[in-house]
Amino acid sequence: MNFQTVSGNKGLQQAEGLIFEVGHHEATGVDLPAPKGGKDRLGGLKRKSALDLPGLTEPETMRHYVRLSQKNYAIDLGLFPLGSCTMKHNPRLNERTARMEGFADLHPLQPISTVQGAIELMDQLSHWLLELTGMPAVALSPKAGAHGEFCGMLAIKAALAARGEDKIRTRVLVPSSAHGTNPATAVACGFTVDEVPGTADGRVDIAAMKAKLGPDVAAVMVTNPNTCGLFERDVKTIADLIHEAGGYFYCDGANYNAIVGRVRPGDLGVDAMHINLHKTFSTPHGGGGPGAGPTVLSAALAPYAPLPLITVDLTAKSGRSVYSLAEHPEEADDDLKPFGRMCAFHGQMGMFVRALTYMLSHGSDGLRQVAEDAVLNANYLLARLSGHYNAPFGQGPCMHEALFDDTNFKAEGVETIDFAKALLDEGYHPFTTYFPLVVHGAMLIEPTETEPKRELDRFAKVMISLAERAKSGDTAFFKAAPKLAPVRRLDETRAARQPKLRWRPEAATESV
Amino acid sequence: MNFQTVSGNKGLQQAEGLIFEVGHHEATGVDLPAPKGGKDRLGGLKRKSALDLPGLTEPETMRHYVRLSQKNYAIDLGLFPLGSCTMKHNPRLNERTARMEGFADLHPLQPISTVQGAIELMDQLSHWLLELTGMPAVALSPKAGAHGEFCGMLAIKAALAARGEDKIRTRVLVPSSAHGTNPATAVACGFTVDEVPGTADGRVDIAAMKAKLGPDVAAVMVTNPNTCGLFERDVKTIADLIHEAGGYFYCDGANYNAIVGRVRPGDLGVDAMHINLHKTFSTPHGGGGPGAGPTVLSAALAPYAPLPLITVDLTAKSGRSVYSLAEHPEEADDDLKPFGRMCAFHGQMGMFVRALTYMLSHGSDGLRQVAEDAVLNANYLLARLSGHYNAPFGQGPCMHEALFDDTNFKAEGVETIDFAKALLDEGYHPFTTYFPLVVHGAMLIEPTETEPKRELDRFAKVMISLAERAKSGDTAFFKAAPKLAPVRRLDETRAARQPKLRWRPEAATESV
Amino acid sequence: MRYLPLTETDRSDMLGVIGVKSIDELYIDVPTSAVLKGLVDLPNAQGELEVHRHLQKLAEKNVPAGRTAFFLGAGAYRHHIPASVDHLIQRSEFLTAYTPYQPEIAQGTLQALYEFQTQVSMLLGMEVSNASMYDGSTACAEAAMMAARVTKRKKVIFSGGVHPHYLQTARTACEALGIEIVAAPAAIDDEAAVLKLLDDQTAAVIVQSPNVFGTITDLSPIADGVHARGALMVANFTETVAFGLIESPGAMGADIVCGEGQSIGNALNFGGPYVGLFATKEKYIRQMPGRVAGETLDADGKRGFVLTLSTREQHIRREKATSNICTNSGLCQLAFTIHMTLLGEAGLTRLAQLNHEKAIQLADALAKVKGVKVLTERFFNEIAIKVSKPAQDVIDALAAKGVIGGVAISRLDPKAGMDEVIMCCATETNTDDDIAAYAAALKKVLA
Amino acid sequence: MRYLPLTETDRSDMLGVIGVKSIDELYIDVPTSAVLKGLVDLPNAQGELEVHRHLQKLAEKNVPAGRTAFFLGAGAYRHHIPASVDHLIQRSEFLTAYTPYQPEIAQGTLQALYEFQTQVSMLLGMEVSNASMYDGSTACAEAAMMAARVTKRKKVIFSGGVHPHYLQTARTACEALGIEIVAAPAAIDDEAAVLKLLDDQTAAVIVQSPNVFGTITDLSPIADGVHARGALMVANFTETVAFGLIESPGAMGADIVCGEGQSIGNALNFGGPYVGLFATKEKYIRQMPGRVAGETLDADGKRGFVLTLSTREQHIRREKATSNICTNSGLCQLAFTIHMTLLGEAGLTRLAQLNHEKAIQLADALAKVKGVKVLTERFFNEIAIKVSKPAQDVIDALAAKGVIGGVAISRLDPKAGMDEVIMCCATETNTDDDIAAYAAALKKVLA
Ligand SMILES: Cc1ncc(COP(=O)(O)O)c(C=O)c1O
Ligand SMILES: Cc1ncc(COP(=O)(O)O)c(C=O)c1O
Repeated sequence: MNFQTVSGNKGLQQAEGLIFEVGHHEATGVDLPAPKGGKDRLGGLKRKSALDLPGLTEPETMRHYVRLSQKNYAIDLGLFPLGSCTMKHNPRLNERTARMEGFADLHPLQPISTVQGAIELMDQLSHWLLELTGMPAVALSPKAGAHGEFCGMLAIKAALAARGEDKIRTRVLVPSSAHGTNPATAVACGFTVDEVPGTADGRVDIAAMKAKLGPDVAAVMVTNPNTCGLFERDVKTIADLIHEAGGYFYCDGANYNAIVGRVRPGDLGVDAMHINLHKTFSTPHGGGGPGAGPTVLSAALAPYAPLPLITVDLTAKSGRSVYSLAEHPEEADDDLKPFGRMCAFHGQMGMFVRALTYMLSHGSDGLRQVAEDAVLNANYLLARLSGHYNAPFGQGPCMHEALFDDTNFKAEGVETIDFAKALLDEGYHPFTTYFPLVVHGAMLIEPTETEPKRELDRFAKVMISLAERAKSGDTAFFKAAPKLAPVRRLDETRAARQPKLRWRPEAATESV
Repeated sequence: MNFQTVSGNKGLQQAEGLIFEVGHHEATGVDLPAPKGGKDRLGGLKRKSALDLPGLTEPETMRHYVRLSQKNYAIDLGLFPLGSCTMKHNPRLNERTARMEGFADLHPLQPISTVQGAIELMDQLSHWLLELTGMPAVALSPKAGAHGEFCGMLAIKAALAARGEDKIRTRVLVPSSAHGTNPATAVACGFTVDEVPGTADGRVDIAAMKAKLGPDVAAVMVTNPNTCGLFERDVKTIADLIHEAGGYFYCDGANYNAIVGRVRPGDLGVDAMHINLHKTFSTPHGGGGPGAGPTVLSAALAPYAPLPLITVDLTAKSGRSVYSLAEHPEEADDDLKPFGRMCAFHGQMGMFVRALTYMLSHGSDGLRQVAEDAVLNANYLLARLSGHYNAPFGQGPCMHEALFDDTNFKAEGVETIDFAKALLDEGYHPFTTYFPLVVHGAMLIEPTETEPKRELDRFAKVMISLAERAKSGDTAFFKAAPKLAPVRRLDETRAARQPKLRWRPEAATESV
Repeated sequence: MRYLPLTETDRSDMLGVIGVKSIDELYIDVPTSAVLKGLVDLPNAQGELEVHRHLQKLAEKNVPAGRTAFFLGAGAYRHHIPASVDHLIQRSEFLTAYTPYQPEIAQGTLQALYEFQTQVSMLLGMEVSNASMYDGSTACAEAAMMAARVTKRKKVIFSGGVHPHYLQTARTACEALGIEIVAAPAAIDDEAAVLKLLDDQTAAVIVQSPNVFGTITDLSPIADGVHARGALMVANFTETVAFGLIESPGAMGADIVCGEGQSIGNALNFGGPYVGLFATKEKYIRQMPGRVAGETLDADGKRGFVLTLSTREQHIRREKATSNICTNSGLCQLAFTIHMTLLGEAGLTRLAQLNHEKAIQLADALAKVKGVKVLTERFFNEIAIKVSKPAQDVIDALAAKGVIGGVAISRLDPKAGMDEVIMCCATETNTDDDIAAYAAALKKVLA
Repeated sequence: MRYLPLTETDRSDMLGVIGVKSIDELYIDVPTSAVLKGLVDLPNAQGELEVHRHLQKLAEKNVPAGRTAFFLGAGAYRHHIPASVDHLIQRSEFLTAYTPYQPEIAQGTLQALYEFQTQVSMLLGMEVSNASMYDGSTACAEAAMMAARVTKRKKVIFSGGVHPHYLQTARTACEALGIEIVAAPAAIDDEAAVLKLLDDQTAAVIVQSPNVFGTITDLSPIADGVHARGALMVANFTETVAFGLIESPGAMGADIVCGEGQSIGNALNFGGPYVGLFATKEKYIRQMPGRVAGETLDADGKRGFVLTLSTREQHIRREKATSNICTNSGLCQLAFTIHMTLLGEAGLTRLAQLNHEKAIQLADALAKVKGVKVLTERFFNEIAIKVSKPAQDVIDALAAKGVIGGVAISRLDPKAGMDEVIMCCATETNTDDDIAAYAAALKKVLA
């Protein structure tokens, strides 16, 4: 079945070159009225040279991107068990509500009287987030998880400054299992990072943490449930310790999906936590974003929340609540000292609409069920696969994701990446590979709650058969994978060593 | 690369069973409030047994149909040169306008005052169709091409009845090259069909037609441009002859795309012609419909147009036109004698919106360009392929489609169907096979105007290479095709001999 | 033009390859007198923005159902359609595919068709279903014609509860074929009257339940009478959701079941496109109109689906075909299938219950209004009411108050002699407020 | 619940396989005191219809831009987006994919990214682009920080024409790192003022053109001055469409170009999600923030694309990363790419011309209104006007008349000392009627 076609297609799999190869700089898929052609007012700054941007008519554009799309895997095609990423189903109602004219066709700087529903929506979203997390304040504007971390850490910095300790407290404790954004964020805030080792059972080493506490510690950044898919049993101790030491507790909430509706971070002593709306609350990942990272804040940090702030006047003459936005420090209540602004405008409104739609759909009961089913699915895979893959932190229970590694296959030389690539042929997106870094050859499997048992069983069957195949010594099979994906294994080293980051006429290779 | 996966998937190509195999009768993807549960008023007719209808949650439903969709070819994936079907690009603006609340959320029986825009749209669509075709009247309600034929032939029957000749004139002349719907329609109207042979150059044999004329002839049904992709040179003679003989000229307008904006059927002596909005005016085929077949009528037939009729009162006090619908004979103008009703309500509104959107987008100039580019593309393929495939009616010019056959490959035993199946592997939807019936082993290629030259060139290259391969005697290659499609060649005989038209629990085969 | 990829250079290159000087030479076969010199007198091309505006303006001259208190049914029903349905049917691979003539690259469409046929069969209690008709009314006409073919008889009897548009459609189609249509007088609740019209020339009796007045009827006794005369029992319907709650026509003896599937998956769309459902018994499949998908095997023995039994169809049988239908309601059928898959038995049953409860609530609320009498006793989600003023006037007066209260029977059938009867419908989309608004408005209008 | 596939039977079977009795046992690690006993005090699950209604109600409390005569820009622009863009980005394969960590099954996303990077580079006249930032404002902050890294200096100078939100965002980010931000006073047309603030500690000068007052500036002389001091020239922008008509920042000497890409492919969305564009010179790529796609070969030697240069990024470099950004603006970037592909050079140029002409028309119409002075002389599609009353009051009064006339500078920067200045914008979406309506309303308001 492996013959070369003349067209370059393989049945329904369509070959497609770059737009620079198929397009044309005179072609366009947009018809516009002819300009009238009067004198311009560009002050002589009119462009002098051609851009060389190719265009395509609409039929060609459709075809180009439809063909490309079919080279992608997606949740809608199958299980996407990428640990730490919470690739759950994206309800289509959310796409519809986000496109309502009253949300999508709204400029962020319209007069406040014309955007009352938008601010009310932000207020409702805040209410849901605060009730769910048990926290007193939230900053909605961060644009993704890492931006939420930045927001939370800046709030901490502002609180320290208010105490006059920002120059003193410059060290942030970060467990070795943390996501890369945590240390990167701490540094972006001007802190230094001090790594806290983990225990043999995959949690923060409390003794080690204790030892690292001191008057120069600003905060600890702990992910909970953590990146090994485990709940930090001693989370309250962590909170108590850091508080006693005069620092703050930043919690990375990327894994909030495991506990939403069952456990409130506010009850655990957390001072700041970002929530990835694009994980727990299902706004689509879109091949890399956009996301949204609202950050909840404790009473200690609430006064420093960044601009804009939502204010509600319940006492208006009309009897209806009147919403407004404080966009400058002077517009905020006297007791508030916003540390600044995370971005232009008010945050990811498109994601707010989707997330609120999601929350209302599930409700309090449904969200709790989300957490429970997510945890159940992960533990089910942990149980099904444990005999076949090494679970570095034991048989569980885990939270929303199951962690394995490739130690069982050392002798055969089959590594995590090889399993990942073999899964491509089996029609699966692999688990997260080589993260968290504390586990050598980590395979982090997060099925999420939107997977039926049937799909988990099929995945387990495939995983088990791959383990057996690896054990049988068929290493070559793994190294040659993938064979059935749109391309064979790609040379990432070459890409990094000889970076080609854009198409250039002279560099054009043959259309594939 | 031809190994069996454990999952049944092949890379991105996902295996998927029937909903009856993957679903569950307790599962649902729709949440509804709980019924209150009072006494019913069903008079004891409540359902007694279970339906056994399986359900799926939304994530499973999405996945099921997304997976299935990827087993389809479509215009958006590539050239779809299915002759007689006019598979052109479907602009997405049309999908958007059709979904406007003011059209999609409108009940056909709403008070007329609340649907003024809808009737105005139908009136505008009529105006475009009448101006383009040069005809005085149009019936919008037919639901597809064949339904339009039915409408036109019923109008002819009504006109004959008005002349008292409907019992006498019962014979309809239909060229042998006609589409199957033509004879089927004539018979559905109670006529008998008399086949008119074609000439060696693929047109109606005028002498033969003349010989068949007589006092019992009701009409002639001629497709123009015809199903061989040729313009009926003698179309005016045909019209004159049938009119002189006291019959009517039904023109099958399925191929109107070749002449839209350049030639008006009204100038050719046509009495009735359906227009497939889902061909010429690009409403999407949707895997088999819905279509719309508005039928234009000459002055002779106009009085018999079916209900409902649009009426416009331009004299209203408001100064604005007031639109209404005559839904019963008594509501029609006195000089009109509607022959009846084609269907409930007013026709395919969703298609009307799309077609008008398409017309406005192209405009008079653009529609003419549509015809010219469609004809140019077809002639280009005719020229490119003529040395390699036999063109039974010579080197053209053709209209919007190029006709070939498989006579060149008789010796090698490679037939039209084999070329078709080989094209599947090359990533193309084949041409129309074995139609028109007058050409043995016909291959009818209609590229349409929305194909760029680049795609035609690649297709020609593939076609030529297949011709060479066939000539080289590699018949086995063709007989084994397709190899790269989602399934291998399907046994159609088996399907017809042992019909399995639905899933049944006992008949369930293994999920694939 | 944004949809036309050929450039001027392409065009002249291609003309060169063809060996002609201008496009006009390709139109050489057109009689010169018929070639338009200039452009047709219509506006020229416009951009998306302008066209969008044009359509938007037209759309805004209408009052969308959802912006009113809405109680209109009578053959088209306003149900909530999950967002995922429209998302899926807009996938390029479904939207821009043709009828699955090349089954190896149309398994998506074909498997969905097979699922549809099975769902429809299960729902209607029948053995087989076809792949859809244009809509309910044409399906009904086809049923009449099929019965005539099967029985070789030329008379079809319609009950007085069949939707008048359906009757008119069938009459138009059948009379052209010389099939006589006998229609019982319009009646709220007298489907059994057809038995009195039955004779040995009768090919079929067509009964609608729930009928156009909302009444549901036990078809079994009628079917027995019909079968005793060697005729076929045809059951028609317009509201598919009903079968989530009431007995299937198949279970009550129908030989052919036809009706409208719009309720499931398809928006109101001012009357079209909709999807006709058509189901029958296995023994009649060779007389069944329309396309049908069937299961088969591929060259490797793997299951696959194809269009089959095409020897019934126009493209093979031409003048001997069972129907002239070609393009049917593909995408609407897909929407039906997807929505039905989302519902499943559990969802459909609940949806039906909710509809029924809303209708009871509506009936009770309207019954309390002075000048209103509820005429329908056994119903699913539609009721006929008699009002104390001419129905059409009442409907218009209600519309002015933002209530679309139903349709006057006189609009559907001016000769029914029911000038004070309104058909109303309630679905899951109606709120308590809607119902209260209707009752209040009606009270004012009838005062 | 419609999104949760596990049935009760599944759940108990699975608990059995796991070997626990209840779900609670799986939460064993949570301190008991922190486990909620009951449900959080929020409403329970609702069906699609109810949720849709809830959101619809909120949406209707807003006045959509398209329902007004709309002249607001200042960092977000209302352009017409072809319907095909939204259709394509909603394809499951794009919408529901993650960041392309497994390149072999993400070639669709990756090739589109590579196309995007090339388009952005061409458009801005730069050598390379990254795969997008959150938005223009954060891109600008990242540019400041990158310049500090490249030059190892700790001062960044902003011109008085940079969007105040951008300045505030950059200030917040930079000050945390100890990078000093020096901002020239707000000025309609004085970007060159930055040269006076320049010193040898300066890492970068950030100039916006077109600036927040609409003024376009020749960057070349500024760039020369900046380079002479060993600092980097950063060019910022908020309206991508401008580059269809005006000289690219790259051609005028910019080292880093950052800005907002929303204009192309992305709706207003009340401020987000948008897409930050970020381009620089090849020699700085190792200091560039954010993801980047690159070309490579597969095991068969076939071209393919991967994310590359990840040693700059947080997931590899952690505390040494060039930025903490992880999730960026994938789908917005895709919308940009598709819209830009539809436009091509021909479409973009024409679009830009139209915008410019509309802005001239607006400027001329408003200039005729008594009490109005047009302040911006060289502009693309935005102008600052001075009015004879407080700007915010004027804006509010216009809104009451159905005209969204722009934004008061005082709203963006209360301390700018420009309380009577309004920023207005015209695009291809504005009709002649809109412009006339604005002028007429303004006349009344200022009377
Ligand atoms: C544990 C953890 N923290 C932080 C992040 C960063 O979130 P984002 O990608 O939204 O910036 C992620 C997401 O990848 C994560 O998994
Ligand atoms: C020549 C011709 N006539 C009639 C028809 C019937 O049109 P429809 O499929 O819309 O009923 C077709 C379409 O296939 C056709 O090609």
